[in-house]
Amino acid sequence: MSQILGLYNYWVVVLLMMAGFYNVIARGNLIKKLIGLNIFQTSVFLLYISMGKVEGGTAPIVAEGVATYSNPLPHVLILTAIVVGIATTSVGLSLVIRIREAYDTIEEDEIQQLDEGP
Amino acid sequence: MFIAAMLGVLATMLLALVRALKGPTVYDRVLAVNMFGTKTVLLLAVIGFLTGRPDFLDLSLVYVLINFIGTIAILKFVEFGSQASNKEEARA
Amino acid sequence: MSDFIADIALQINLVDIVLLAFLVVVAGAVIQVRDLFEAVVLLGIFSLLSACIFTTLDAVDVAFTEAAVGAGISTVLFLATLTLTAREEKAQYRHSWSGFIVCTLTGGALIYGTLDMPHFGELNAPIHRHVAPRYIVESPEEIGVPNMVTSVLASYRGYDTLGETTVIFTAGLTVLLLLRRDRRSRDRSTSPPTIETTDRRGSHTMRHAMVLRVMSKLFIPLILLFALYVQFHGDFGPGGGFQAGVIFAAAFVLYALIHGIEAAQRVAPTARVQVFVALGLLLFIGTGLASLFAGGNFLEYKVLAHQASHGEHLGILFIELGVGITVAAVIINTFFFFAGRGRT
Amino acid sequence: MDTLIHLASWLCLLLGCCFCLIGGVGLLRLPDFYSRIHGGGVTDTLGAGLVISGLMLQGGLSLTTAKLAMILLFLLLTSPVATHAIARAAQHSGLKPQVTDAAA
Repeated sequence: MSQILGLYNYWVVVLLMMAGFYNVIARGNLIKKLIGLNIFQTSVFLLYISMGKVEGGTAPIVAEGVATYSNPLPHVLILTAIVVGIATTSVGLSLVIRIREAYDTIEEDEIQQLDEGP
Repeated sequence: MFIAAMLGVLATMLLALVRALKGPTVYDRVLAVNMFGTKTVLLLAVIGFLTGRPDFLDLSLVYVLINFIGTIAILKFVEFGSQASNKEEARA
Repeated sequence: MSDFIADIALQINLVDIVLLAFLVVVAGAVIQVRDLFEAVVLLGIFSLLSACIFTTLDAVDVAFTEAAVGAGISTVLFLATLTLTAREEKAQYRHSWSGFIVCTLTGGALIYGTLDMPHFGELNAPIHRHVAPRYIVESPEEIGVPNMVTSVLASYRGYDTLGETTVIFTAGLTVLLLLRRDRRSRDRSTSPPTIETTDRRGSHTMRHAMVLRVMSKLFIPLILLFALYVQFHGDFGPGGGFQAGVIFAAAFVLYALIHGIEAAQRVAPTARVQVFVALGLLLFIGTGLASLFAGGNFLEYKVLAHQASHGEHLGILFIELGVGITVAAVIINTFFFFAGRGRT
Repeated sequence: MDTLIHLASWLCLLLGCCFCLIGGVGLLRLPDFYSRIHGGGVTDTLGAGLVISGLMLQGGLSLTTAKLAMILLFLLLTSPVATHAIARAAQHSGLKPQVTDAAA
């Protein structure tokens, strides 16, 4: 039981990560791929934050009468990663827009056909 | 007492989630998402009290604001996006 | 007392478990639906949920950022892209068995790997044994800022943050280069309509939705004020440059959504926004250079004032401001390019 | 006095939760979109209002209460507007309310 409770967070992270991964490799739609990438990304965030949690600790902002704080380092890494994530997602989305304008489709196989065909 | 409140809010979130997944129209989903957002605000406020650090209410405040923007964006898309794509199909 | 704390820990664990279960369900639904629009809406719920989980795991700053980015800006950008592309996924989609097998194998390997990990919440896990204690014990005196996340972000790991701000700057630049209109694309008349189309039929535009218009006039100043509060209160509570920048940009996005993109661009002309993209990063680097000239190392704020903690305060203030300006400008700029695309 | 406030806050929280749940069930069970809006409305105004009032009573006279008041104000401003906008969009799109046989 303690094994299940102790690792539950990580298992959910793995599940989400694989769900996102599957979405990226199996789907042909470019936007769907980006959505999968977003899920994958969030799962990584969850992994870091879960590791930073300390039992009985609170948020790492100094308060009176609190002795245990959770680890602030993963928070810093993930906080910036989220904003960087949206910036890179917007680059991906603008690439999708350009691809749509050039090929008139956002399905991967159709784009490949257009590239190969005359 | 806060636990009871928390469980109540969680249960409501579940109900809204089911509605958001079931649909059937787009508007049902948007309504459910909006409600889900409001319940998130409540949940965060209650959790703040439960953990004894209610000074993090700024979070709930952000939620109220962003949830509104999200809903408006979705509606804007519903009003124009779908019509735009219809128009496009008609042209094609 | 310790009983009480254990009790709370258990309850939070319970919330955590329930919310994570919700998260899995939503992720499944996001993958399942074929309508891309519905997937984006569900992704909004996904992000709300993950932010809730971040809060229960004590990461208030992260939850703050996720709330502002995930539910707001990310949804807006995805929807703007959808209006420019297609709403439905292609109908003849097949289940990819090879992909499924790869995922199952990778997932199995990862789960096997977790068996050796320290359990959730364990105090003696390796991650808590090294740098973290120093941050927790000494940063309040050394930096003089109650929010440890801010002091680590801005002071101890200032180089890291500089790098990340540069990434955001570069991403903003890339969007600009990809979506800038050159003469060729202006000639294309068949570009699809956008989320910002200020309609030809008139009555359906949001500009005519009186309730929304009045509300937004009332609301946007409050959002801007709140963004400033988040920016400058970041030393003491959750908040800081990254979050404030996103919230600030969200106010402009709301204005553009309700009043039309032209009105928003009158308030914030694109050229001027682009100046701010660079200005924020320059402010960051300038603070580093200032400390260099004052006799310290690059980004060593101690030397900026007579008293070390004052110097730290000053340095953190400036670089958070720089981060906030860059983030806000990049997001506003990106939104303008997405929304303005394809208008004839 | 303290017990009284405690009791009042308890009552507010409990009632608020009840309204939230009722609204949630309504959102799930009511037959069509326009009636489901009512379910959503109950949770957004009465439910949220009561829960936050309950928390405000717990907070006492402090910054916490001021923030809660802000949250309540924003909620009361935004959720009706959002609901209104959703309903309006639905109506514009031509979604017809479901009418029972008896009424028709």
